[in-house]
Amino acid sequence: MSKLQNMRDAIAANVMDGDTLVIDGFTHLICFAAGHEIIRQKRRDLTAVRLTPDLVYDQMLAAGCISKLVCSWSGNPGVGSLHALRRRVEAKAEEGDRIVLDEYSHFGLLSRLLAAANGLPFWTLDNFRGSDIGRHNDNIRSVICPYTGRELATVPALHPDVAIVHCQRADSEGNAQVWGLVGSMKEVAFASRRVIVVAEEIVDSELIRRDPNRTVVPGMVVNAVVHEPWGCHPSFVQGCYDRDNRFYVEWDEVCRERASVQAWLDKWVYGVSGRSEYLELLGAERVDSLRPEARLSGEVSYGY
Amino acid sequence: MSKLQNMRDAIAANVMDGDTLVIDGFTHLICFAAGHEIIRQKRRDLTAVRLTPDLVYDQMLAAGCISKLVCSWSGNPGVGSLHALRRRVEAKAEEGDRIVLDEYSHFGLLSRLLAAANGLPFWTLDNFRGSDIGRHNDNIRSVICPYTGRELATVPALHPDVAIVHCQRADSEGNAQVWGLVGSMKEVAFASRRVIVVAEEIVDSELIRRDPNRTVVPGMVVNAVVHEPWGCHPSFVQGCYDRDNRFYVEWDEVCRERASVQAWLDKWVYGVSGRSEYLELLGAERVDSLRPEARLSGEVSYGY
Amino acid sequence: MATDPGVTASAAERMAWRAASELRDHDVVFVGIGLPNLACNLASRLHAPSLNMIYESGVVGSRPERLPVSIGDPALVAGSLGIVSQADIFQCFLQGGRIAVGFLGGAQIDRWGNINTTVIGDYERPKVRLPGSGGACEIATHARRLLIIMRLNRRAFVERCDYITSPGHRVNGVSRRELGLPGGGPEKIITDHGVMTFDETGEAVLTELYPGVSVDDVRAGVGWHLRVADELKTEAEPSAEALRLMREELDPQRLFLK
Amino acid sequence: MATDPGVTASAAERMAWRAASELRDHDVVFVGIGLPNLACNLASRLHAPSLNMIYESGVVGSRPERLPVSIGDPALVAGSLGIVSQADIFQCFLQGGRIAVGFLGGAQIDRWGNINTTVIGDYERPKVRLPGSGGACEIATHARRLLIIMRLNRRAFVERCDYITSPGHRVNGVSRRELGLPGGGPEKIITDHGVMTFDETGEAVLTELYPGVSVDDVRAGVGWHLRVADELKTEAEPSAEALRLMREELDPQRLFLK
Repeated sequence: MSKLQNMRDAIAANVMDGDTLVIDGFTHLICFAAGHEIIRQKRRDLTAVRLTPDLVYDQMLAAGCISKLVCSWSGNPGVGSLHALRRRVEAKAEEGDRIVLDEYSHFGLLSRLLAAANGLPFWTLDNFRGSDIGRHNDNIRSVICPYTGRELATVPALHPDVAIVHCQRADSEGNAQVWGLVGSMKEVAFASRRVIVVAEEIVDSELIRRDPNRTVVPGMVVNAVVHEPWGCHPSFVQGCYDRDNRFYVEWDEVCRERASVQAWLDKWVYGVSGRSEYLELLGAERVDSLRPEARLSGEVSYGY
Repeated sequence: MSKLQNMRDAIAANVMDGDTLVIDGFTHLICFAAGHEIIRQKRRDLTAVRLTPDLVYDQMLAAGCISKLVCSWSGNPGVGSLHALRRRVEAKAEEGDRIVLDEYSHFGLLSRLLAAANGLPFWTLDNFRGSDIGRHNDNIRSVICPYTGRELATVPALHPDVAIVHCQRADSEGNAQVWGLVGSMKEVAFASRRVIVVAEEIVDSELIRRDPNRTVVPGMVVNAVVHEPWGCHPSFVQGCYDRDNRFYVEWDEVCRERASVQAWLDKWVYGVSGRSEYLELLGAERVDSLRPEARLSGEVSYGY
Repeated sequence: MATDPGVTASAAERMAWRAASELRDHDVVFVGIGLPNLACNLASRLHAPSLNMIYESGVVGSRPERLPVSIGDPALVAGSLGIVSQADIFQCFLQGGRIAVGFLGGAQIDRWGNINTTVIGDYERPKVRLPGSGGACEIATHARRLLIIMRLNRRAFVERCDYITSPGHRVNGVSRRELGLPGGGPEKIITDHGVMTFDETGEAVLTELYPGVSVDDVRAGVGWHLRVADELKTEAEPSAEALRLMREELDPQRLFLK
Repeated sequence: MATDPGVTASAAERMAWRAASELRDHDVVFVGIGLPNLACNLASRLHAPSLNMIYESGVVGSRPERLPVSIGDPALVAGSLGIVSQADIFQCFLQGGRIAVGFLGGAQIDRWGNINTTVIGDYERPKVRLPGSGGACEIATHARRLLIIMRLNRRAFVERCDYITSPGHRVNGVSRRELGLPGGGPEKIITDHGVMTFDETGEAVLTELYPGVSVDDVRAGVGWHLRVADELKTEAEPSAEALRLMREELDPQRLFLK
């Protein structure tokens, strides 16, 4: 049964005002196209979950979609700050602007998703001793090991309403295959109530079946499948396109002022109907500069 | 730095009397060659850990290597009983014959390895309510969830002294790649103090680097690498050889009497110096009947 | 002890067919070797083409070209939709509540659907040592629906199990809900003479007989006083197509349909 | 505030080189972007050819063909020895005690090696919001040896951190051992003027000066009364080969060696 939809319909059907949302990806496979469509559809009051909010959440924050952020590292990786986010958090922020931050370390937030994905109400980790992270977050508690008597930290399961995960290829039922960094994609998909798989390429199930070890998210947990080539720009997709580092550097300027962010959103998000118009605006030369040469994996045999 | 050794040296250096040992593999990738070498080297008083003891532990039990078994399903898969094991457990066993059984469900025993691999003193699972498994095993205890108040089961970490894992290919430093069933290989390797990787094929590191997502055990946790083609017969290796089902059926007869087991060990274990002589004894026709046709995975690109 | 339950279908064929009829399209099913595997493959050919079959060994979406002789058969792996680790099988799929239907059998079962696959006799000094739980305890704990397939026999359908490996609806008087078990528990016991369901107290009740079988035939194979429903259904014979599929395509060598 | 720390090596080059000299062959190192990445790659070229480099993003045994600009750079992935999930990075590698050496920096550090990368000012109403922990808290918790790389500055080397993101040797008077922290804690603070180690109480002590730097130069950049060892080592200049490698091969565009 095909679950193929276009991005607009998939977001409209699966992302609701007030939802807890994850757009997954750790530097790799961050689906900016989904974030932009959520902005265009004017979703409000989202609780946005990501280890690293990255530019995509900075843009969604600036556009007014997000009222609460669950995260563990909020910066522009390799460049500096996310200023739209900082404007909403720092002391000089106006009262109506302030957002709620539910903050962990990477391991702490990942553990919340691990608990949910694995069907437990909490997860145990040996962390947070001596750190102020737990002093400012009531979700960080502890249990006593029944064997050693040691006290260990716990975090509660986090079940997002909807997860958006991007992959190199999927079939129309949502069996998603990934190579390169896998991050926490599997955990995010299993933790969430609804899952949108976005793929650079939609392939026949027979291709998926030729190499089943590459499947990271099985179709049975997937609600919608979107074909969106270049959906991760300026993030990257191994084998498909490189990270557009120039964009990350330029965002450092753009995000410093509300006006420049608004102008950017007007041009690149509101001013286009979707990813294909975005790519036209980006221009063939810039797009071509990010195309890789092939570095082939070689084949293995599943014979028996 | 090459860690290549032959099987004899790798076992001599890494498997000691009294050790807690895992020969890993769930139906797939069970290294019978290592079990046979341990029998030949007359190791004693081993605590042998496996979810499914399988024929390899039945043989080691019969040969007197094992004094304690940690397991969760002890049968001849698809055939029936492991009689050498039953003779050591059932009421009619003589006192000197009895072995200690430390018994869980699959999920319970796997959780002991998960705790060890992940660096926690215990693991939490929602299991054993209403079952007698926990009534007969003091290692199964409980914690209270700090968020919901629910009581959940726990098991303590299990750190084997030595693990033997089999793979399709590895480089000389022990970076091991696997496809098909992966079972609990990663967990077993990370849980254990010493790791022996046995490979159907030793390849150049450059081949490993062409497809890094296939690496299941990184070389940095590996102590010895053994090149042992057909080391899993009568178990199977996807892409290399099929399960020899006839052997499993025949073992059902062999294992019913001490004398027939002894005769089998004399011929197939003590009577050969290692795997190549074992294969000669098995005969080219039988070996050839297990060779597969290729079913190629296709390639992907890691370009950027 | 009983009349032949059907002129065309063998007992094993009838059980496989009856189990298949319990499966719905798109169900996520935890498949075991033998009759459960035949039931699932039969259902997917007859009325559930999108059945999601998961094997304990870590195979998702299998499409085997030969009858698997073990849950880890390489024929299950090649051409499947995905391979996951055993940690994922037990944590993400089972404990995560993703399994709609599980199958179990056993050496002993009691009226509450508790199952013993561990020992006959005393645990420390067993008369017969059985394989143990494997994944059975967690399947009984977490599957939303549990189907039990067992042949009737007074040594198997017992007043009290020597050991409870896998919990059913009531253990030592305490209900499944009071124990806090997340899955739905046993839904049906599919036997070679008829089918039992469970009443609101969690006790097995005979609700269905195969053609030509009497209540006494069933009671002869049950070691407790079996409750019988007021109205007993009689199931139709398996269709000719179902029999053909089982005999010619799914198990032509009669490995499991003995 | 200080004399030039060396005529040939820049401050950044010296820090990277000094950090590299702490790494031993076969060490399993948790690598961060910037100076730690340069230090590790320099060490692997100079004296630690079998250094095992692990990145938080999940890359094991990387051999990048260009300087990575992020820990998830695709150049780190292609040609690496293995890719693991983030769950494995934090659980199997860090919590499992497999990481011999970790690197951290931060906006503030105190005499006990506690580090702040979260906020300047009050947590609820911060004057400056910093990125937060990322993996820093767990690196500080679990790495067997922790190397800190920071430039001296009184606003950074403070009497008391506004917020402790990553614990050092002593927090509010309680020692690392009493807190039950498994890793070894900070071993050295490598600055742009010299190196501090930690005494048995867990307090930072200046033990090493770079050529041409005085104790007063260092104290000018430290906001507490810094303890100074009786005998101060003076490190040699980085070798010509080390400088060539950094400038021509590892960071020819001076992205991090500004």
